Amino acid sequence: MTRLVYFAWVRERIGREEEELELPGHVKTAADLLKHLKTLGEEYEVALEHENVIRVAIDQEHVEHGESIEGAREIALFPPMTGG
Amino acid sequence: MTRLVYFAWVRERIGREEEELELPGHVKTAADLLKHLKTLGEEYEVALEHENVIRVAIDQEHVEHGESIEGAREIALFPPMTGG
Amino acid sequence: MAVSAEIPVVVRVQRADFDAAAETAALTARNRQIGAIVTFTGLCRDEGGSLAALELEHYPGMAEAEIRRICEAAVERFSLQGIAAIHRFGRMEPGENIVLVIAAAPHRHAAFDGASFVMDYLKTSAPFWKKEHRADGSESGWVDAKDADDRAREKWQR
Amino acid sequence: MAVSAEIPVVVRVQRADFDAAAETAALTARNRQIGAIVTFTGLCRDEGGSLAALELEHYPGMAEAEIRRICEAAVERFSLQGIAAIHRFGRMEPGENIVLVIAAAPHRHAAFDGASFVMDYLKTSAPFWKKEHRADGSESGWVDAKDADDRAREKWQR
Repeated sequence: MTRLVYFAWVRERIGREEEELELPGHVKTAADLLKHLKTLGEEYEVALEHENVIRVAIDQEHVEHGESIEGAREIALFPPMTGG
Repeated sequence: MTRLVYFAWVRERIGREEEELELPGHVKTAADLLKHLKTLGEEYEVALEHENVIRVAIDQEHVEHGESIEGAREIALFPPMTGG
Repeated sequence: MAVSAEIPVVVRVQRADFDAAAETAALTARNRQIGAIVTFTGLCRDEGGSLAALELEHYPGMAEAEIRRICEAAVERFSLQGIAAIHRFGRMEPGENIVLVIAAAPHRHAAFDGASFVMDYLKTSAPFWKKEHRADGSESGWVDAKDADDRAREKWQR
Repeated sequence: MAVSAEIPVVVRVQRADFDAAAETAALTARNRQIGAIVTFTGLCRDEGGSLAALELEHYPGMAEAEIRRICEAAVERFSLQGIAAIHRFGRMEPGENIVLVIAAAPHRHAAFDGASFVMDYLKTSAPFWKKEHRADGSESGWVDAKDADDRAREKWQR
């Protein structure tokens, strides 16, 4: 099981803050994960429609979409940041 | 009569903070003034030895050495500034 | 010379307001090598009266970790004598503080660059998101990230 | 939009210490267009223990006038919403404040540039001179102007 956490409009569109998912074996990278999530329902399709703007963090560090998610305990998906 | 004021090591070397001087008619620019002062005694010669580093202000505004001093009420001579 | 491990790096993410003067005093007291302190305070604007409040969401844990990474990079790059970054979350009304950065160094350019670098990276890398609540009660919305902020960060990578 | 005449420009040259927090509050209170405040504080360093004190001499009248000219140029150039510059004179020991600059603007880069511009010009144009008193009692001397300060100012003229 992998813990997924969502923030800002990704969270609002998916409709939850976090969840635990069993990921299929072919989901090896962050990009694979985004594609997989979009098969799970319309709320994911809407939230992740523009894949290129979705930011990914593995265990609280930013990663590129091509990065492996192997061994990840917590994967976060969120929009570009607007703090400061 | 023109009021002259001195600061920092210019003041220390000349040995006074200010004075009123009657300037001869041929003293028309700040550069002329520096040359004239150096004829007034050894303290001025020492203070103004390196003319190019001496800064000049007329009525509390920076001027170049070529500037006319006509009508000046107060002329200040001082080293490069080191505030801040 | 103090070694890097002795340089104070203060990072906090909190709901409460901060006190810039108290934070500055705590960061810099007793270090007589400091000749320059630059503080940056970011505040909630009213956008010409159209904004009622901002709501700041953050990723607890990662927000602190990311700000700390940025601050440590700044200490290293600009030989700072101290750095603090405090970022608030929750609801903020116009005029309220959002973020505080303090950079201390022997000379002024390092202090200016240190504070500016931390803000430029914080804007684009620290996991915070702003939602606007409009004064006229119309639908509120998430603030879009700005290309200008990405360009400001990239300037440090040249 | 506030017009330039309404933008506060606070300039003081004084023997007494200043209170950065109080000055910032006075400069920026009630202006909801301000999203960024940068403060610069310059302090007396101990130069590795070799310095006992600095003595700051100034040209009364011109010092205020010159700092005001610099501050007004900064308001104009960076569209600041407020600027303050307070410079002390007299004797200062290591750890003591020398100069305070506060720049307020809608966005951060204008506030950073405004404060940095004022410091770079103040260093080379405001009539102040520093004399060092050494800790070992050896002869004190006037601080030399730095080429680096001239270059920092010239950067704004490009």
